[in-house]
Amino acid sequence: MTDSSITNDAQEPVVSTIDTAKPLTLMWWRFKRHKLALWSLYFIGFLYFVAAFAEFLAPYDPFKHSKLHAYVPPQQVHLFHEGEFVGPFVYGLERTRDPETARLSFDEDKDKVFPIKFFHRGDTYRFWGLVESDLHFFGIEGGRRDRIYLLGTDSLGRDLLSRLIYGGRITLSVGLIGVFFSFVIGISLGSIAGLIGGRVDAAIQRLAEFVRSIPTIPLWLGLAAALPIHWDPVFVYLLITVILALIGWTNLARVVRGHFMTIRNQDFVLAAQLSGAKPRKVVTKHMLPSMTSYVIAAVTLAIPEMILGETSLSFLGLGLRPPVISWGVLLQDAQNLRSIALAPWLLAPGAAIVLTILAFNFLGDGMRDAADPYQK
Amino acid sequence: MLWFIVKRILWSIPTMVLISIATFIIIQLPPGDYVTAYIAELEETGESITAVEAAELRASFGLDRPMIVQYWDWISNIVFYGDFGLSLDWKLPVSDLLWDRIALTLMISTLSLVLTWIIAIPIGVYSATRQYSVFDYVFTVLGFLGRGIPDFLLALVLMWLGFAYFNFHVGGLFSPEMADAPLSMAKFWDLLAHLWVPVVVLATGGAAGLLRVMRANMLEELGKPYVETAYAQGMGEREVVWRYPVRVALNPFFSTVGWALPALISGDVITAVVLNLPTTGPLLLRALLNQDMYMAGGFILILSIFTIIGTLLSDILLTLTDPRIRHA
Amino acid sequence: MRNADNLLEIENLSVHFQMRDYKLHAVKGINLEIKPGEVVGVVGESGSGKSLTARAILNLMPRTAQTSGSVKFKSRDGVVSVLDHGRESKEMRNLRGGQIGMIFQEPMTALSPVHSIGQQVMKTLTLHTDLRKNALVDRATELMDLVQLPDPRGMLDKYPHQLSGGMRQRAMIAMALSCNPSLLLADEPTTALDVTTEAQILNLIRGLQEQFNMGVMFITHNFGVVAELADRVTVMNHGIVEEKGTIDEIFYAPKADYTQKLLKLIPRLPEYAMADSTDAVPAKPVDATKKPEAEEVLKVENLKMYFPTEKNWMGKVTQELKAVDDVSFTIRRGETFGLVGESGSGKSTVARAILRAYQPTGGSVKFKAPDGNFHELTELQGDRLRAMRAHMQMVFQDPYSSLNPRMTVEQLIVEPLVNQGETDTKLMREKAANLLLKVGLKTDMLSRYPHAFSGGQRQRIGIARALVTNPSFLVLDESVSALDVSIAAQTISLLKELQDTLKLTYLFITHDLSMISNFADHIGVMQKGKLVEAGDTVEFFANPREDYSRRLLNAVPIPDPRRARALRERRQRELQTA
Amino acid sequence: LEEAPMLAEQVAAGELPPVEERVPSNPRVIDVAESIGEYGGTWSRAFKGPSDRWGPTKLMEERVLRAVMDADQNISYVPGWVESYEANEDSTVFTFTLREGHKWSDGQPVTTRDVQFWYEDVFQNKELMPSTPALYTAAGEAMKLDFLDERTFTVTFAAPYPLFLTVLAKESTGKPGLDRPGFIEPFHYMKNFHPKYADEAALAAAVEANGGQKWTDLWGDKGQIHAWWFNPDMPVLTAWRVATPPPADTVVMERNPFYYAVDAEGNQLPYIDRVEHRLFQDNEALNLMVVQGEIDLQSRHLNANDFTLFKENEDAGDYDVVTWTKASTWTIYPNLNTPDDTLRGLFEDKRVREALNIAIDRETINELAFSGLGEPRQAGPVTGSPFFDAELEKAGTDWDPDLANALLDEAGLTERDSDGYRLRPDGKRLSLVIQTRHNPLLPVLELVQSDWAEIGVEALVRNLDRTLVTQNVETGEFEMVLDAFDRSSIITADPVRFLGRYGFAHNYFKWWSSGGNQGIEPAADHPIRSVWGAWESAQGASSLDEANGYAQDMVSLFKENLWTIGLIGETPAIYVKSDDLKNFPEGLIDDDALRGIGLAQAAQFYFDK
Ligand SMILES: Nc1ncnc2c1ncn2[C@@H]1O[C@H](COP(=O)(O)OP(=O)(O)OP(=O)(O)O)[C@@H](O)[C@H]1O
Ligand SMILES: Nc1ncnc2c1ncn2[C@@H]1O[C@H](COP(=O)(O)OP(=O)(O)OP(=O)(O)O)[C@@H](O)[C@H]1O
Ligand SMILES: [Mg+2]
Ligand SMILES: [Mg+2]
Repeated sequence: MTDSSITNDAQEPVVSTIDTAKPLTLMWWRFKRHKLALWSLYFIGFLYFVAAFAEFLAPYDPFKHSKLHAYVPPQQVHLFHEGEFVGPFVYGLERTRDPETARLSFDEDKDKVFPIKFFHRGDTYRFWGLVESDLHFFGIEGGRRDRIYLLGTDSLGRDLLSRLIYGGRITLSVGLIGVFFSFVIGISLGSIAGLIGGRVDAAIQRLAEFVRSIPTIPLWLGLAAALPIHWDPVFVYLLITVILALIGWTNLARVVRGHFMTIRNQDFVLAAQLSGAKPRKVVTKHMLPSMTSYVIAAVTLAIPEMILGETSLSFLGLGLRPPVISWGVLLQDAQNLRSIALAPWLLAPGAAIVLTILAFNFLGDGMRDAADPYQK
Repeated sequence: MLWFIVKRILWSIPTMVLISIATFIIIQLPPGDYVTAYIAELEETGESITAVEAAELRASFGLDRPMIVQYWDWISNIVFYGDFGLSLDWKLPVSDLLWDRIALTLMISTLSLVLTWIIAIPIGVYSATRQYSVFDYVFTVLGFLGRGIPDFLLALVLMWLGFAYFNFHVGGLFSPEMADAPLSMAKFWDLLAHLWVPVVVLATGGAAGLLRVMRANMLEELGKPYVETAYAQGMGEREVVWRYPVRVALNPFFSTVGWALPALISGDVITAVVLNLPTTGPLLLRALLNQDMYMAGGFILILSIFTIIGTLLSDILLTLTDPRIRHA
Repeated sequence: MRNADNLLEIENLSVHFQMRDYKLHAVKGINLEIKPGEVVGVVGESGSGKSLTARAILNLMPRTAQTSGSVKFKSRDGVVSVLDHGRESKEMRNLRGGQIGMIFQEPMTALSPVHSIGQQVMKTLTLHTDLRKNALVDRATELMDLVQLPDPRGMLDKYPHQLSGGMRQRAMIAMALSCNPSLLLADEPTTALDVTTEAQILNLIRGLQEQFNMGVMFITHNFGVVAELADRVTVMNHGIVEEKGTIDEIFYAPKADYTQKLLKLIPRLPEYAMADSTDAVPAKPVDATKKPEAEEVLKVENLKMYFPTEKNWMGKVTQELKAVDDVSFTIRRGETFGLVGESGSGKSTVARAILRAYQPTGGSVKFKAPDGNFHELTELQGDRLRAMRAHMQMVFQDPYSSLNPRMTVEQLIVEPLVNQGETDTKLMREKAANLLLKVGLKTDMLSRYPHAFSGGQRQRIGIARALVTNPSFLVLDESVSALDVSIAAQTISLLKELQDTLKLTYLFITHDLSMISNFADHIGVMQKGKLVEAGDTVEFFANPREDYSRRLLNAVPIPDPRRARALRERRQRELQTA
Repeated sequence: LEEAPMLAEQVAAGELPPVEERVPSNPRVIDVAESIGEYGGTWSRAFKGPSDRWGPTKLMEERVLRAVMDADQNISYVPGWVESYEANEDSTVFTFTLREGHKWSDGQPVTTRDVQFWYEDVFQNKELMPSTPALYTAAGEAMKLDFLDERTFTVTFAAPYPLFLTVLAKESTGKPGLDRPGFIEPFHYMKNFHPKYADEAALAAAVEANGGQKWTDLWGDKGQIHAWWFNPDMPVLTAWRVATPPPADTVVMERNPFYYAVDAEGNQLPYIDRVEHRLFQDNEALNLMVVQGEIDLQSRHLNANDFTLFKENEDAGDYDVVTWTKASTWTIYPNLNTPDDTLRGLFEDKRVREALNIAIDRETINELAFSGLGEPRQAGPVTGSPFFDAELEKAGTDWDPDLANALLDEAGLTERDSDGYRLRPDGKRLSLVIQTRHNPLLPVLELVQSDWAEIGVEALVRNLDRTLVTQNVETGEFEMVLDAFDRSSIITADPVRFLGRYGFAHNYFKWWSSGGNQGIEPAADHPIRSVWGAWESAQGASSLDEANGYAQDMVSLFKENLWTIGLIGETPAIYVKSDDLKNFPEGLIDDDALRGIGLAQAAQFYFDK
């Protein structure tokens, strides 16, 4: 179809010279104005970078235990030794065990100075399981026993920083897949129910009631027994998150449905339908954007749930468990009075989780504002 | 409206039948049965029974019968006599066990739920109307702190801090010396002194969610022209906000609020477990893990009835609060 | 205050918006004053800053607007400098609603969707009067009655989405007038009203103005209304005041070119249709204008659309509102069918039922698609319905709510094209830009969102969107009501041009009889859900058959102050003698 | 005889006979651990749910005879609720004499009628006991009881059964009511619920009221009537009886005014008036109770991992951490019955088992996972047990990865895959799934995992729900399981660990114990048959010494075959004891065969105010 009458008499090019930014460009402009969101984006980018180059950035092999270094508190980085500038360094560790309480304590051995070396050769690793190397971002020069623990060590004397860096890999990937799935299902079913209404809605609502009533624990127990025990725990966990998504959609679906019922007769929705948009497009381009804020908020809220959910099933043998390293698994190590009282640094993964979800939240805020036409 | 409710109740009958069957099957999905759990427990204590004895036990509990017979036995007793059966684990009628704990559960969960709402809705509204103010950030950070730390850990940390630095007596609902004391002001204070941890833990997790959702929805509504109209009518900001956009923004809340009903009855399991609260949640968890099928089945059935009632309540609320849904 | 007599003084008011790389000056230092008991008509180009000025008086600017200058209002407790107070301040709260009433330009979106009309009207009353409980309901009912709403008591329990455009507008008027304000800001308050209702509303405003010495700022594009009501007129263009003067000065001795241009373009009823025409036998227009009979495109037969209003406990409908009751008409290719009639008579509903935005209760709608076959629209579903819709478009009565607030103008306009499978973004963008120019907008608006426009601009965006696919059948529901006469004329001629070249068919719903008289080939008149009269335009205007049609024609405001005054006096005399 | 103050009032009011009439004329005299105590006080402890009756049960259960241990860890047996017990020459007839004037907790006399009731109407009742427990049989025939008079009865076996008394002192599961030791029932009370004696209508009403259908629902495995823990009306012989039963959140036990034991000065025991058990759900909640000083004495559910935590808060909570030695050894059991034939073949190869054993650096495990508090050792009798074997204790515990590698090479596992793991004969990677239900032991397995990786064996650790592990063990669907090797003090009391049950050869054991009806038959020359042979000889021996000699043979066979991979044992059993609580002995062996805390004679604990 050509509309000769309209285009033909436009003699001069009317568009090229003028400022008609694409919607996405507009959004990016608006997003950039939200400084915190921008920083959050950088931070998340940084996290993914760290996760990608974990082998190189982590000072040690995250699985390597050390008999003499259990529960080492985070070490302090010094610059001056006996009033003299040496650059960043740590002192050696002196280990004592209280014969009464069996508590380990570590003191700085002021005679041993270990300057921090960058691009240091240490534990060997295979980068992404492919390339073998022993280059690490930093480390200290010293005997086989001398190590640097910026975040301290766990009960088996493993470097917490290295574990945290490796743990980000799973947490920031597999953990988020479940969020994605449950949102897809929730939004789809909610949209269908809210858009079509009537019997379809009734059926979906009954399904939601049904799904919500299913007791999950026996389901997981059954699954734990049914799945071949040799399967990789990460894969099993992935499967679980998908199943979790299959039953975790109900809340979102109901919210979407409720919202759609209020807007499905609004003029702009009708206008979209009249302009020939297919139902799917009406939903995705017109109806859902009107709940952008809600969806973004719900996603940011679901992320911590998934990260923590990693481990909530572990006592059934289904969640992630050691030796898999994820933030949830690391945090589980800290979930007892013993750690809280004696080794509070084991709570560091909690801080990482909180920072990450805050970053996701502010990123969401920025995206919300960018998508909000009422903003400048 | 009345017909709507009647219709929904009729609808719920097949749903219930399906749920009861599915529940019964799913409860038995895990390998083994109550006797296996019992053997495991004996093993842990250094005891053992022989395979023959185990078989006899199964027979005496009726676990050796076909599933369909067991189901019929169970459901017909519930439907015809209101009898939920005996808990295999406690050897007591299921209903007795539940009733015993339900009052306290309702109290704690209602308290924390209402507190969650009282905290989260106003703060959500505030955060939206004062977007990017200092307090908006403060509440955001606090909220996500509550959400990013597992309830379990948060409770432990709070309790440890209470114990180690403030010398609070923590855990449970009463101090041991008060537990059996008659009702008195002192006992009430004792309860309050214990209640803050569970309530804080339960409220922070839930409140953060509601807060962010409220804020998001409010932001969506605040730009709408009808808000201007309300101002033009001469209303003050607070009135405008609370009368108009809040009502629309509550839609997601109303959509799912009915499902708080079953949650009220089961309470928050994990928190109850760590805080040692005598609520129903841990009972269910235990029943499921021990495959105490009548206990678990009965409880889940009750919960699903409340889920169905909750959906209905939510739908009624939605229609009441939004005429566009009512007339759709 | 410069003049102690003034009720309102606007001095050097400027409003601008900071866009990404330039400043958009919407209002550039205007001055305006209103005395008590005076009606100041504000006319001017669409998008010239009229509404922003009105909102500045209430200090209710868009949050992104930057305002300077001063607005002084003589309130009951002294002079208030409006812009010096916070948007949410107590001072402003006292003024709004009670002393200054505002009728927003787009009443469809300006009402809360979740509160009943009664709740919203009564809220204003409780805020500014001592009325409570029954007295409150009584007063609200009275107001409903005053603005000519049917079933005034029942109206209180209705929600905005259940009302027609005109009805919502009247509810808005009732709200603004409820507390007898000393200043009324009326932003195009009668655009959705049929002329008889409009006349009554104008009477009402005039009455209140006399009774309470109310000052009125009356923004409109309808020179007939200005002529009827205004004491003084301010003409605005491009954010500045082009000309100010008494009504007679403006009408009979316009100084500014812009004013002269506007006056020239005012659509007028054909002389033969004028009610006060002294000619007994009107001169019929030449027959040559009549087009030859073309093929039928749309056949509407016995169309019915009922809305349930009451249900019993079983959910069975016991009472229903027959919004459209047994309406039949036919439209031929390349013709314009003008649908006029009472506000709330079912015009928009007919349009929606035809396009299957509603599933009609009964009747049939047959549409001849380009493939040459008639399709029964009421029975189509899914893809087949969508296929038909490719040939039909609609411009909604309420432009604001029909534009997705989250899409830029460009996205909105090209959407129908995208839905048809067009992928060439450059081409689409060019089309969109061209259309914008055609409807009198600028291409740099492509990346703005709907809320950043004036009412008339939004209406034009709606038109542009409807035209982009060159549909063969187009429904226009009050589509030029918010446009000033010059742009309206431009738009109409665009539509005519398209009709001539592409043989487009229009269903044109309007209250502006003067405009439609020059445009439509056939006219249908609706009242209370029924099509009471339908026929050839010339025929209709010359010899309206129905009583109601005659009344309509009689009530058309005449854009000539002297004649209007004469007519008013004559009617008053008639009333007195009767 | 002294009267407890708590009861004095009741005695004065005439509600209770004076103490002289409540205590048998020949009471049991319990030696106090430190000093004669004072009456009064409430002992607070915690329990985890209905099935956690084991805690309360063990601290006060009564037996025909019971084990005691002196300061030098010498174990001996003394009469419990009987005045005396005696075996004939060839251990076929056992004679028991009841105490004169012994009374149930409701004041009714204890007579042989109560024993007879148990024997005739419970033990021989097919509805309650469809089969006869093996421990009451010899040469396939059930024991026979004869009642000589009010106080004397004999138990006769068809063949010599010298271990009968040892078994009686340990064994507690015997139907019905599962957790109760047999032999005596309060006839005067229980007859009301037995169809042979009870009024039919009244019994039916009682069944109905309890929510059951048959009389056995009241009495048997389903019922509460018979369980002391649930039924406060049930007459008992124990030092305390339940006053507030579960499902209360605090279960309370009160002193039994008719308890049959006194201290050396003639004070009727127990000293402590009341024992309160508070319900908890999660171990951390219990730990918090401990550090807050809410627990007077408890070991159950306390974990050695928390030793430092408890120790450091001793002052804050006014308690002491007292340790006993746990008789169990944390052990990885390779499953000789695994359905995977290739793997089974490997497990049957002693070289492989030895390699897996010596590849583990147990010192490091002890240091890191047990704070150095345990002892690297092989599964077997604990130090202090009469069956202790120093060689077995150290068998396969010398860390020698090189030798391990060599042994595996020798066993033919020379091929390796690209990750350096060995290949099994069928070409698959040699990877072993270790299941466990013990969450706190995961670090141990992580260490084992890295040790085995050094010798090219992949260990896959799976932490599963308790029931699931049990089910897998029951069906034999596992490769390896980590669990405690317990009951290793008096192994003759319950030798199932040595016989393969719930461990390295569960299905062989099933075959053997079911007389070939269930399980898997081992090859004719399979060495496990010699273990069973030794045990069968022990059971049929004509004297206790001979029986013990055969049991010692079992231990030797165990050492020879090295079926298990023991890791760390003799870890401290942590007892948190309030500063006020006295007479709690230190350094005993904590084992189920010795009835755990029961070994400390809880009746003589007291509070020093
Ligand atoms: N929020 C906004 N952001 C940017 N520009 C705006 C905004 N609101 C209005 N404008 C611009 O300000 C100008 C004046 O708008 P205003 O609504 O006052 O026009 P108007 O005279 O009322 O026109 P109409 O007769 O069409 O209603 C218009 O050009 C419009 O595009
Ligand atoms: N969704 C609805 N539910 C109930 N009643 C409705 C609904 N939509 C319209 N109506 C009623 O139908 C009647 C006709 O409405 P319609 O919008 O067609 O009028 P209209 O002729 O377009 O009037 P106007 O000129 O004022 O726009 C009105 O009385 C209105 O209240
Ligand atoms: Mg305007
Ligand atoms: Mg209309």
